[in-house]
Amino acid sequence: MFRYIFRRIIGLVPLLLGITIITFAVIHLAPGKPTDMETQFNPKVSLEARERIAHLYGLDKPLHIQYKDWMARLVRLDFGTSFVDARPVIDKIKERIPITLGISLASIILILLIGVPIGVSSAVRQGSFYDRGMTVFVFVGFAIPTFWLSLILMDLVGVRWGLLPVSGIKSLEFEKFGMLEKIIDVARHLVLPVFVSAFGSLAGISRYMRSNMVHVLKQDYIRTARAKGLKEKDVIYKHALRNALLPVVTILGLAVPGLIGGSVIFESIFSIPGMGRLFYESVMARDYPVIMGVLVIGAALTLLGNLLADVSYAAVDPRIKLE
Amino acid sequence: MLLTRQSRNNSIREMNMAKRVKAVFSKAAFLFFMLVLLGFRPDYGDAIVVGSIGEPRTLVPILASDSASGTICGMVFNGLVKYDKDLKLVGDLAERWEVSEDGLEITFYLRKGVTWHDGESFTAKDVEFTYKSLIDPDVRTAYSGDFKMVKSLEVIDDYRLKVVYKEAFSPGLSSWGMNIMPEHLLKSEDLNNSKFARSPIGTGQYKFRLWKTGERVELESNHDYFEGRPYVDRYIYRIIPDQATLFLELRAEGVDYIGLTPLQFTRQTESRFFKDNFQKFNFPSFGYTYMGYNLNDARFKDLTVRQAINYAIDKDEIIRGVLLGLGRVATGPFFPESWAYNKEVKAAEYDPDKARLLLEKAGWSDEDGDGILEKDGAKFSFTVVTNQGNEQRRMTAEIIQRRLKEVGIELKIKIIEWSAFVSEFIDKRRFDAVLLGWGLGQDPDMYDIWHSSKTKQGEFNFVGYSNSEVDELLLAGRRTFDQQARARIYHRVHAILYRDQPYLFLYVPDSLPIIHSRFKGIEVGAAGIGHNFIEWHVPKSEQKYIR
Amino acid sequence: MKRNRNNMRYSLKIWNGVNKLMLFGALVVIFFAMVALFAPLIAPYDPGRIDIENILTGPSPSHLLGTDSLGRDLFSRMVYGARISLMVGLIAVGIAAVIGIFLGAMAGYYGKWVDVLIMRFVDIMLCFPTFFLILAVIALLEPSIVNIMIIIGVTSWMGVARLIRAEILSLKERDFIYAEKAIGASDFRIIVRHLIPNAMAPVLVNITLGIAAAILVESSLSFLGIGVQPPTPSWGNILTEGKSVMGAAWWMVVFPGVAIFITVLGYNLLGEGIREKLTRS
Amino acid sequence: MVLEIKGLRVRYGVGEVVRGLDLEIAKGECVGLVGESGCGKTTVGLSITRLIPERKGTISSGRILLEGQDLLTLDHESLRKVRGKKVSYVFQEPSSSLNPVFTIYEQLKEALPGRGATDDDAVISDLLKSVGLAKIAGKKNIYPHELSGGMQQRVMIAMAIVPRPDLLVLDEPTTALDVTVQNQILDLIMELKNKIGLSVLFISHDLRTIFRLADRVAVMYAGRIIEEGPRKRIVAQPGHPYTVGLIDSIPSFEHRKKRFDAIEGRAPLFSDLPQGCKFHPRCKFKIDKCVHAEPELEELSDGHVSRCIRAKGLIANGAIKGS
Amino acid sequence: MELLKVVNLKKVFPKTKEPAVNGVDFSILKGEVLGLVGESGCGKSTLAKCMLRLINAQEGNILYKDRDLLKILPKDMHRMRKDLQIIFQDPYTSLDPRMRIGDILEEVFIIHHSFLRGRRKVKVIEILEMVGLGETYLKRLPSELSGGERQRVGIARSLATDPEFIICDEPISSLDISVQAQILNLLMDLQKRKNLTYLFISHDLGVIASICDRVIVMQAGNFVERGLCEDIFRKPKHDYTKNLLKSSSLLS
Repeated sequence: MFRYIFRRIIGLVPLLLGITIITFAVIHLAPGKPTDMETQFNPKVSLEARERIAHLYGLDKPLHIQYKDWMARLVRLDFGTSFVDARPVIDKIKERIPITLGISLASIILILLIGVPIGVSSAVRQGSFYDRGMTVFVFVGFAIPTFWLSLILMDLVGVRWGLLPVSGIKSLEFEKFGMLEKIIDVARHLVLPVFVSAFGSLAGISRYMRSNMVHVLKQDYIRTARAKGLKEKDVIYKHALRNALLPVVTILGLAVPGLIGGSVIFESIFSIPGMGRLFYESVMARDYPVIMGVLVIGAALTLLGNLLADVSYAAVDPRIKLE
Repeated sequence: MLLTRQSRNNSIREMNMAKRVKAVFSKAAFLFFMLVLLGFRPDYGDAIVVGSIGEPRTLVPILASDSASGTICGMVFNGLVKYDKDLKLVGDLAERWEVSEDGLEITFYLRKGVTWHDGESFTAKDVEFTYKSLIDPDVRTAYSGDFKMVKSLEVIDDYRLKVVYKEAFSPGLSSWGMNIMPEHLLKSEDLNNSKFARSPIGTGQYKFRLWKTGERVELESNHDYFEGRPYVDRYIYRIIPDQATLFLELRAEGVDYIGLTPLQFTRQTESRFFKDNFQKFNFPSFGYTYMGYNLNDARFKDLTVRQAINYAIDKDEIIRGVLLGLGRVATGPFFPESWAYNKEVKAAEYDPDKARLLLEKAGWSDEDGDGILEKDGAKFSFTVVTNQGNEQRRMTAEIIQRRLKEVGIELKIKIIEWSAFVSEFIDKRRFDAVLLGWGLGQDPDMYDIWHSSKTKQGEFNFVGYSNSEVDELLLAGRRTFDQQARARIYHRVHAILYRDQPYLFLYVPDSLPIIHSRFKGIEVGAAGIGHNFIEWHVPKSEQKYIR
Repeated sequence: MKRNRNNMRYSLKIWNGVNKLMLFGALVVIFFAMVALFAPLIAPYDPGRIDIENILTGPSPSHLLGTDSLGRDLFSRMVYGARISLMVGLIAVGIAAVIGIFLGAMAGYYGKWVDVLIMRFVDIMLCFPTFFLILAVIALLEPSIVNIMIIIGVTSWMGVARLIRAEILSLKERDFIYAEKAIGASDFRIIVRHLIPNAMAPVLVNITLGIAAAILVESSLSFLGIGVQPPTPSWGNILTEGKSVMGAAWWMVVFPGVAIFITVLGYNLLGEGIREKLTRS
Repeated sequence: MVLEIKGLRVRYGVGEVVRGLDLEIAKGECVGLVGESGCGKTTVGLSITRLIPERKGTISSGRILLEGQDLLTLDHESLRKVRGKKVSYVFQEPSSSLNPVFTIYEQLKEALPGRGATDDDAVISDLLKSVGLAKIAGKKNIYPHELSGGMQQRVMIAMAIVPRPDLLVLDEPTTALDVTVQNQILDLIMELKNKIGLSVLFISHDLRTIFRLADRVAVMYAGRIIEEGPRKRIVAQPGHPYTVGLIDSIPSFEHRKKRFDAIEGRAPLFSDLPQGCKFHPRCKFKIDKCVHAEPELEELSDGHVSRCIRAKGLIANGAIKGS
Repeated sequence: MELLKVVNLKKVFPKTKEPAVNGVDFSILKGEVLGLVGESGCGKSTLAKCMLRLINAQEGNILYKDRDLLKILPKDMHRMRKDLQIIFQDPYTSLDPRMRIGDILEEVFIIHHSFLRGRRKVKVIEILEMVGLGETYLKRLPSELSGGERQRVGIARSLATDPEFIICDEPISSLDISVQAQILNLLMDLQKRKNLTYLFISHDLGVIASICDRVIVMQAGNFVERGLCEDIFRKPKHDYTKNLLKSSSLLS
């Protein structure tokens, strides 16, 4: 097993390198320079001043040199400092990951807790009114534009009924709260964002689960199980479910990048200082070090996610041997 | 004189929150007046939650180039001078100053007994350190321009210093509104990446308390501030990136003070809820929107064409449509309330027939009858470029498009993401016309925008305007300190520019702040409402955020 | 001839057994396609006609769905918006399908290094958050409608590629492919006339769901200001404009939102219905 | 009599697949039910313990008496007690009849009658030895995919015989196996039948395996039995043109035939059955009467019946005779 | 007279270690029906596919009309394919489920550019009738046909180019006994009428014995025994053949 994992990880390195080169090229080709943000037409900033700033950032060196410098630092896990506020890229990312990770995990757990049972129960009652009802329900979740739903909920629940805070992740008096109060406060802030993001992806997991379950229920070994006189409950929730749950493991693996990807849209709407917003703002500001930092971490996680999906699938399904 | 986007230049904010202009009355007179009115001293306490869509970048004042950083630095630091309610320069850290006859030297007499938030006393060495940092090539500051005109700065003693200029430079005086930094804390620091950026120590009315990235920055009142302790204990700058969410937070009373859009001002804040809990203000903001022509383009070289377009566009219609009436027609690049603004220059009436006449005189006629004018074979069709994310400019362009169509000119609209817009279109002059806005500083000097020498790539006279008389006037305006003389000069510049129409001057939008009604003592001046922030207070009974 | 009759009866039986959801989905899809097709005839006003006098007026007889912040008729803009949004969806997914089918077929049929190369390229493309790819390309070429379609297409073909590859890997071992080779059919003919048509079933489902997704992506891009650029109306940019006037003009938010919701729901139910039909046969 | 099926009718979406079938199996007797694909033989097997998937088909009428108890009237709970206890099955595809994600040990354990009896391990290893799987008797972590087709089928047989069922239903148990392995499985079934005294219903399309194993043979065509009788009688003197045709079509290397006296045409579709005797469109000896009404089963000699009105005549004049 | 000679044919699949076809040699005489018998997985089908270059063999050569089929250029191979055809086992996967029967057969004429457009329809009906089907089958889809009918279409397709040699790779194994007999009769009639040469592959000794002249017994990629059917079935030498005979003989 470990030899396989080790070999796969070695295989990832060239892929990662490929990604960094492509990213570096794309953002440098994109028009607009980081110095634009710095100066945005302040008359006090003469042209020569802007060249000086560009020099400071090392932007006047040829592209491949810039890339070499960047890679040299990357090897030492130093992602450099942001052009925008000169803070180390690592700190800017470390600051944001917990909140995005928290929301994503909560959302994935919610999706699994609701999506999988919906999928399974719809498959067991295939073609019934319940099945159709669930199909519509999950697709409604997928079809509603995220920010539309968010604004309506915020207006209704946050403003009109005042049950939940409208946006942000902590209330202003946060520092004065006790431990328990702090947890409750953050939880109340995250109810809406997690619900919105979970509701949107419910369709994906439940449809996937349903088609798996429908397929498994048609297999011969289910008929054998019934012929053995097992209770219908055992036939479905022991024999069928374990087979149908296998592929779900790969989904978890593939969801890894999403964990820290965050979504710029609902982070902006809910004013959550997540990775999505950081990434959007740095791309807009052509903050190359932060863009590269987020992308490399994102890419590495995606590749590891794929590996995790394969390895966990092999661990769960005895038929698959990692050669 | 800045190109607006959402942010403005270093000193003045479009949303007019805290201004660094302080009350003109002396301290004692004011207190006395309040006591009489209320019969007792206003209460200390409570917190004001200011909502904004932008996150500050750095709190090292000379590096802060975005509006969010500027606002907060304004509360934490002081400059030597500041502008008062009526836009007159008054002393801040400097009690008074003297300008030599030849205008080459300015001597500042500093206020005594002022301390930094960490207790250190404020001296001329701090001013010298700030000046040295500003002209240091390795410091990523954007404000070195004005200080390059300084020949030398001499510290005479702890509370006196003399600044000598290469040549008489009247805007220089207002440049000393720049925030002064503590020399004892920063002298060995690399300003570009120092911890100071996220935990500043200043002399200002508020001390820095904490900064939660992406959430909020919190300041608390400086009890031994040299102008007295501010009444509001805490100043919370809350970051809410989406406009719609910001307004929802206002309705949920999650924020106390934001800038409204014209629509929110006129339609969404008229309910009983808003009448009881909030107070609204509107006054001209420090900026104007215009359509600049590329004067090297043959079509726009011809003055009659530019004047024809001026008549073809109904500016009042734009103000009614885009600003819902909350703004005024712009006739030149000066702040309407400022002494430099020439009131005699009247905006041209909307007169499409005269426009058609002028276009005909300029040799344009509709040869093939397709509704678009042609001249020796070429159609009069041009593209206006503007930046993404600015609703008002997009709507303005669409209204101009319709009006020009009626006089036979086809206008195409192209919208580009900001950074690409600046470097690919503006810097490289790749445009027929641009729809943009300039932010205005308190000082009327606009040498960098209108002087004919400033047309190189990346410089601000990108329309390529050159008028020898204007060049002369601008230089003269910089050399004299006498306000009356400068006023006459800038009035003349104003008249010439409106006649030459290098820009189709459009409108000066109003600033539309809304503040929770529990804050008393707010006063509207020429420069808006920020100048007397220190006097804002909340009666005990209505205080919301108790420590 | 007797045999044909009962086949007819047999197929008829399937039709009325079709699930009602798929029917609803198909109806919605057809309805909006018609609206998009005959937009000029349906729209009472020119979508671009500005009318400063009645800005943001509510639904009224003269303006069925009310007017927007420049006084333009919302109903006309929604009708033309339908055309743009559906076009973005269809063409973007078309591009994604063409790229996906081509690369998927190559990888699936030829295998060995071709397969490894293409699949690694898919992995790399999947590493980039779609939004970044879209933004990077938009920054390069200005956000015209055509560019938006290309961008969404170019960043969403990976799903189809994997689907086609998997289908072809299993199909190419089937006897009828060897039979084609035996009668001398060229690789190209085998791929185009035999492998791809048989692999199209699951791809068809993916495409219908893809169109729905593309419409949602367009509305998200508009939210970030990099979607279809005004003055051209698209449901996405009308909704985004609606967001900023939400309090004052409920119709500016409700109608575009509902339109996107119903259409995306319709495509999803149609796609799901097709998938159900395929798995059962 | 262990099993009596009376007047069984089963309707599938498209038409009646079993059109009134009567069959009896005596204690310790092996009855072979033979018929070509699509004649309804598998449906008969499955309907005994109602294993037909609800959505596919329903038992419209008839009675199935197991030791005198009508299984069709049992409620689900008591029917479950019959399945895997009194009646057990072995199906055609061994590779898909075992649940891939459970070990052989676990799946066998499920079939043990006294669940939770302490000496499960011993019972299971004896069981495996009794079906010729001594090699894997002790192992607990073997998965189905690790066994060959033949070994998987032996596991299925072990699973079927462990509860000492009254009736063992075998549906094409050897069709998916190689010839040599087929032999060993048939030997195993014969040996177990005699040792335990099982009553067996052996369903197959291959006359050769039926003749080898079955005491009595029933030939099915288009949903009904068209001939039934002791194996020796039918081999020596088949009583129905269809049976004769089948026997003539068997290729064997003992007496090689250059050309086969094959039955023309194709089997009728249930949705479109011909009038009268369902075989008449393909029968060489068809006369007008055959087209009018479907004949009843007529006794040719004790225990040997045929559904052909001309049977006696054709036998008498030697038109149809054994090979 | 020798029609086709296979020399030292070797095929190894990447995944499995031991070769599927381990260097076999044999030749086929014009007009004969050569039987190839062995259990599933012994490499019979692989050998068949290698002979017609449907999959690439590692070593060996196929000599036909004094050309080596494994070495000649693809376009020459294209022409040679007209004379060499194959029929497959599983009626359900040997026809493209999406195409109508008429189109499946017309495909052969399109590929070999034989007959003008008008003539092709007539030719298709002709070969359909040759295998006992008729014009009514033109518009039908494979899913509407029975197993036997589908196998007949497979045979028709192999006759379309008027070949000289046809490999029958277990053509009847998945059919019912009565249908098997029909198809065998059809194959024998066609062989006489078109003087075809068959390589008949099967795992059923009864079938091989009925229609083949000579037979080769194959096990795990190697030939264990070969010779005339009478000799092999009466006096088998190799014990694998004996075991095979013992298993199938018991059944009669």
